[in-house]
Amino acid sequence: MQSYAVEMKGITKGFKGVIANNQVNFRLAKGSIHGLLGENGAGKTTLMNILFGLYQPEAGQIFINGTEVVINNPTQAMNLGIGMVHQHFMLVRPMTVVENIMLGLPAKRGIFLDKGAVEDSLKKLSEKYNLKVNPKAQIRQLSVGEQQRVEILSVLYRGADILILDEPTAVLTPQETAELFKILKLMRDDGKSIILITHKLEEILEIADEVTVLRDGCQVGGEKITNQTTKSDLTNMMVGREVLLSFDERPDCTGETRLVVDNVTLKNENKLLVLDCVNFNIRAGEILGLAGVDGNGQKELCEVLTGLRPLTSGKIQLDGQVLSGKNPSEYIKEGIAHIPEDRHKTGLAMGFDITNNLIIKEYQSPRFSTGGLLNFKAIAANAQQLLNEYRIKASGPEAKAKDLSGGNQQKIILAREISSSPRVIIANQPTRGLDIGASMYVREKLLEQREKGVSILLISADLEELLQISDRIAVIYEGRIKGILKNKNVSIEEIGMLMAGVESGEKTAC
Amino acid sequence: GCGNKEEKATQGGKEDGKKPLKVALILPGKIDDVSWNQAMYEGVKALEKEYAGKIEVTYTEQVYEVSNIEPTLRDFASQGYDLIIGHGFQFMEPIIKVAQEYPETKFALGTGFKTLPNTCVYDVKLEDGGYLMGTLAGLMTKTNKIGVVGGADVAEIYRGHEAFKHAAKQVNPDIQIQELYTGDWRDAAKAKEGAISMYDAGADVIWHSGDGIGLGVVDAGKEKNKTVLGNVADQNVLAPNNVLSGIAYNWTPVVKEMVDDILNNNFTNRDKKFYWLTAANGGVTVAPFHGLDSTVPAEVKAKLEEVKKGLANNTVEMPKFEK
Amino acid sequence: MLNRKTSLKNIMVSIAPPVISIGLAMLVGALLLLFTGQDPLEAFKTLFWGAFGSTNRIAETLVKATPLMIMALGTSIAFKSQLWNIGGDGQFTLGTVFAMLVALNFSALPAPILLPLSFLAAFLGGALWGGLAGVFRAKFNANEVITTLMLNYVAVYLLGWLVRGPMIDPNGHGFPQTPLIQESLKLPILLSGTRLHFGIIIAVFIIFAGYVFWRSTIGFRIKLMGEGHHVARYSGIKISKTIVLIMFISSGLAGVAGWTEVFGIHYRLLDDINSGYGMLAIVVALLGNLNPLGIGISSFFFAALIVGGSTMQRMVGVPFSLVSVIEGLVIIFVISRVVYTQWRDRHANRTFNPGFSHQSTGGGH
Amino acid sequence: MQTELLTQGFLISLLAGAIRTSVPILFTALGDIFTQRAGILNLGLEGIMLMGALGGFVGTYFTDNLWVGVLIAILTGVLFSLIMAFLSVTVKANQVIAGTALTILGTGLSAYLYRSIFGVQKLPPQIEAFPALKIPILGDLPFWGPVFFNHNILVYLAFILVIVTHIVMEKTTFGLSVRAVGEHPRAADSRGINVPLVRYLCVMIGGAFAGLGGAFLSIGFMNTFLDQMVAGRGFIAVAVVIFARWNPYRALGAALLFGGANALQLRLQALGMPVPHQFLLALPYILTILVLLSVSKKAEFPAAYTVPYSRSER
Ligand SMILES: Nc1ncnc2c1ncn2[C@@H]1O[C@H](COP(=O)(O)OP(=O)(O)OP(=O)(O)O)[C@@H](O)[C@H]1O
Ligand SMILES: Nc1ncnc2c1ncn2[C@@H]1O[C@H](COP(=O)(O)OP(=O)(O)OP(=O)(O)O)[C@@H](O)[C@H]1O
Ligand SMILES: [Mg+2]
Ligand SMILES: [Mg+2]
Repeated sequence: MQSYAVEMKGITKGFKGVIANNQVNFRLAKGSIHGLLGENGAGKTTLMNILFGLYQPEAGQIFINGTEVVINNPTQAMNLGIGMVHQHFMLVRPMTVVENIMLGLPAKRGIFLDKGAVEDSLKKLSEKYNLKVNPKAQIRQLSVGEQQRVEILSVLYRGADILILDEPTAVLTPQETAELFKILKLMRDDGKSIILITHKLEEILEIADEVTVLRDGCQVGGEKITNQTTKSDLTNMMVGREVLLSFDERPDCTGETRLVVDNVTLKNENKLLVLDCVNFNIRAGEILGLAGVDGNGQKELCEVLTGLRPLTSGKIQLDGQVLSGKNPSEYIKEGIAHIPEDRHKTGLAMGFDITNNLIIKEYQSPRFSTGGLLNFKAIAANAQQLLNEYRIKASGPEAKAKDLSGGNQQKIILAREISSSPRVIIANQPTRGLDIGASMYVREKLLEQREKGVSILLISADLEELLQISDRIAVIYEGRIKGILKNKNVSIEEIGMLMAGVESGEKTAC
Repeated sequence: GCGNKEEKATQGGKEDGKKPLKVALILPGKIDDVSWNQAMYEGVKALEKEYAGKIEVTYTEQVYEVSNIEPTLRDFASQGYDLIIGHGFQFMEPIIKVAQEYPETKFALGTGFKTLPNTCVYDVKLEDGGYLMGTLAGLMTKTNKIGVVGGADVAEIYRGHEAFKHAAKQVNPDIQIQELYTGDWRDAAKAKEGAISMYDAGADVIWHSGDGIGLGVVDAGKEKNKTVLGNVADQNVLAPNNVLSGIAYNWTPVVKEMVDDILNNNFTNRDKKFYWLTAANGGVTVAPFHGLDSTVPAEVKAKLEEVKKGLANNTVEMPKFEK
Repeated sequence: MLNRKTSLKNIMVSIAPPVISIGLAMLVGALLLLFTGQDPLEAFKTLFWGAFGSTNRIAETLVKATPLMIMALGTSIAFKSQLWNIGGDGQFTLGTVFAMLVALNFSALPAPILLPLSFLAAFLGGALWGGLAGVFRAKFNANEVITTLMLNYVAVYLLGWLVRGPMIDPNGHGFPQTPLIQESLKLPILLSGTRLHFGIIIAVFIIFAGYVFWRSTIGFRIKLMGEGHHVARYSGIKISKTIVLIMFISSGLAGVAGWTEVFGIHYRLLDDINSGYGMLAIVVALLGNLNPLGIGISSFFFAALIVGGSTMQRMVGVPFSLVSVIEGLVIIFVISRVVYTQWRDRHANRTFNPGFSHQSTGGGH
Repeated sequence: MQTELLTQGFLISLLAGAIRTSVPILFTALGDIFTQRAGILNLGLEGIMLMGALGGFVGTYFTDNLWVGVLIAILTGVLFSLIMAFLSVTVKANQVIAGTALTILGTGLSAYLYRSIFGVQKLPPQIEAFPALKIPILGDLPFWGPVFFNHNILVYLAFILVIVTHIVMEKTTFGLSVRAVGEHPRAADSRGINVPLVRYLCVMIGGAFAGLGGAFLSIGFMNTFLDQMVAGRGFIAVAVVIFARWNPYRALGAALLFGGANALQLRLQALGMPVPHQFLLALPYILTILVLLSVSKKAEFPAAYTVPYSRSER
């Protein structure tokens, strides 16, 4: 019989009234890539955190290469050859790449840091698996993709032969994902065993040898050989019901122009041009998709469109009325909803409970307060309703946002923004990190808003998604709109070209 | 238990003074602050020995929270103490208030100006001390630069400093005088740095007006090997080669006077409600020169004696130092 | 329903576990007392009696609790928003100064007008002093821990100068203190023969107001600030403005605390008018879990500790320093109470029942 | 008075004074750099310094050996700071209250122990403090000699420790771990760094330095112990670290600035500057604020500043 790199038996773990893992069995064959699937909150991260020694299970056994072990902390895990790339990166932003790699490692030169040596062996590694990063760069200067490479490098640097990657592709562009998969294959062929968590089934089918599915903290149907399963099998196992994975043709329901972005330029703190006379407008009932490699000005564009950043020049109009120059509260009042990229620092008050997170933008509106006093009945009712409507999985409305799984946190934001009956929705990566069920649900919701005549700017790294629901697709590159295409028989390739900076499509000169 | 303390106490209060006079001393600072509080503490203790059987003394220290004063007074009053001493001007209003509630009890206020039949005020003529030190410093300086260091400037300290400067100018018209306050009673290091700065600037004699900060000044003198004039007690032992002299308080005569007045029942009907600690009644004295005696010229000693006499029979003209 | 829940939770958090902790603190205190040769039982009996032994005692405890309550509530407002305003002392002082300036300079006005006016002045004085630190933080990103701390020292010297110079009592024979306020301005005594003054009623009212405050939209905004400036801005809050506002309110209350102290007890200004209430207020606020009810309770508790402590000092002759040692110990043990709850939670986690997950909301398929 | 201000003698005296005055603050600040870098705000330093001052004095008094005093001061500081470590790391208590409690305790305990050890004496017990140690050649330099090279040995030690602190922070694995723990404890944890241990160590290092700072007052500069003799220097040290933005060299500058302001203020008083002395006394504090305003824009606090870390929380 085949020997397993990892074998977890009857793992059980609970948090404040939530049971995250319930009698989970999990096996990772040596030298294979193993997919781990499950809806948001199914318990994937928890299971892996247990394997990595961050959490202690209440019950269950763990075997590494056939021998039973107890893993009390990451150090022990690493000594056992386990390395983990977390869903939320574990990098110290003000420090350089090398420093991050060296963290926690015993120094070769007594107590003193030996950056030179580390840099060298780092170079070798990055060549071997062609993971390109500048060792001297500060993390905060790196793109998400690069940061991920750093994470992988540091895991490899520690000589891990069992790798856990928690939703690595969630933050990557298609190109980057392709890159990553090449690397993973390299590693597998190198004899390493890899656990890959993702919500994108096609990815599993593309690269994983086997797959395990979790639902509500329980493992469903043992592990499957991927080339003997199909998307719908897996969705069934995950969600326990059919999920339609595509939308039928939609009637064009666009009305007159609503949001006008007119020659908007923005310089950042260091006087660098991050938005270069951006021009576009969105009609009522229209979804404008915005494609582009991460870090080409999407974040800044959102901040400008929601008043979080004063623009350097140009103007923003909503139904003919100029918004630019006003402060965020007025943007909110005018009905511009914002689903920000950064859930943890920006989108949510992590220490607040769900109830209160659902009102952080509207607590002053008559809906939730009268005469300056909060109306807790209404607030609580609102919470209950949205909790059910958006299927947010938590111990209850008093659960603190920080205790929720990534996906459920995103659902709170969606619920809050959409329920504010906006005129415009600025959605930055709204389905990032969401399971298929949830993402489909989000898209339905956005389309529903579209029907209602809401104008939507949808920024997404997932081209499938853009093609699926947007009416037009713009491409941003180095802060400039490279082109805006009607979403009729445009090809991924075409967009890819623009994303790489090649001009074409309907010009937006100024 | 404590529960019935108060009743017992009040009865005690009603009894007449056959049994020893119960004296309570309330100090705003610590009994070892080498200054104001310690001097009073020792003065009273000394009298307790002398009047063994006639008086018995309790004390409490560090009642510096102004808002704690009144309850403290009331505590002792209600326990039937005959004489309650509040050793600082911040006791004035509380004493006036509580004294009205306990007309039987006698109260003494350390510096202040309001009085009632059953209260009195005692104070130190620090200007006497200041004058003596000023004279000495003015005569002893070779650089014609002297200095004086104080903690927080409160009434009697202020008077002392003014008298010091005044006297020095009398004996040495073209003298330069440096003066500074550290703003608190405890930061000896700050005071030392201050004193050093004075010595660096050419001063060769410095007087300090007491408290923990005084120790800093003495230490500075020792380090710079210059002359220091102490305060409150004979501080020569701290730096035998540098502490030339100083003024020493002895509160015993004043406390004695008060106690006697009470025992002979002419405390309340006494017209003059002020008890002064002066050079005259031996309360303010000049500390001996010890090993440094030889360094003091005869005419200086003579002048000093003359000033003492002058102060004793009020022939020394001294302006009224008040803000 | 939620309402009861939250406040109930808060009461629990505020009072239940500390009881054990205080016991432990007393134990250590007892050892120290033995070491000094005092009889711990006698000492602690005196401490308790000193705080609660008679009407007068209880009155005294309430008198001490008055400024603590008001100031701690102010402190809690800043702390909730993660602004570490530790400048209560300075703000207290400036409050007293402003109030006194009004009281002395407009003495022509009738008391019913002048008294509220002085109250407002006190609030303003504190608010401006703390608001200054707020502006420094908002405009210059200057850390408020430092600025408020430094302003404390400055306030001490400022008061020192005022009571010796501009505000000194002209016929006070040069003693460093202001004149007394006129009779009609003294806060009414609630219980004759005691010092219990009207201030306590104001304090209790402010505690109640605080309870409402946290259920107001402004209260919510302030808590949201405490969650980080990113999310606050995202929610439409004007950060700089709110920082200043928070410091303004928080410090204003410190000023009011000063007002009750001066107009209720001292009737004049002099050095050391504020006996380190600022530090105590911080302690009280945090022991009270930054929660009005908790603050009410913990300030009363602390006042008792202080009043009882000084009685113990006088009657049993316990050295003053030992009293503050015991204070320190009590705080340390009380905040260590979390250790028990931590232990309990760990225990709870081991013995949870899988049935839970199905109660989880939403999820429903 | 202007004339005096300009003399070289005055400058020498002022600068030397500035150094003396800044050293106790500098010691404490250097240690606090570790503590704050690890993400902990220790307002208990005031209390720790007092305990250190007492420890140093007692140690010296009973052994007649200043270095034993120094050692005991350091130990006292470490032991006492353990309380802070326990409260902020293990208990995860709010650091502001924990520090406040420690200061209250330290103030009381130092006074209490002093009284129980020495009782009430007519004049306080004293020791022979560290003598001024003139550096051979340098000490004779015309201007700089008396300013820099004629202090007691602890002063030189303080300056050496500035460099040491810098090296440890920037060049060693420990320093790296400390910074990581203060910035992103979870990341540090997942890379196998023992977060609680590092934080304990950093608080204890802070305690050791604060003990030393206290000892400088009682047996370095002064020759006796007085309760509350630290007089707020512990708090100033915290301020110094923050506005030095956790950099030892800037901390040196900041401490000198504060010390200098104090030394200057005293001299201006002595020379009879026609201003109420309270204003001059307030000068160092006002100056600190003003400087803070000018440097703070850049200040970036450790991301996990004052935030307790717990693995199971997220
Ligand atoms: N530290 C924690 N404290 C409290 N609850 C937690 C904690 N970690 C996880 N949970 C709960 O356990 C459940 C599983 O969480 P987990 O993060 O493992 O889900 P997941 O499968 O990773 O979801 P996602 O795909 O969104 O990342 C969720 O309901 C979550 O709320
Ligand atoms: N009955 C209620 N129903 C819903 N929300 C409430 C209720 N009471 C308070 N809140 C809100 O929930 C949050 C927590 O309120 P809580 O009453 O717990 O005050 P608190 O205990 O001081 O806050 P925290 O618990 O965050 O320390 C606050 O934002 C408050 O506005
Ligand atoms: Mg996850
Ligand atoms: Mg609560």
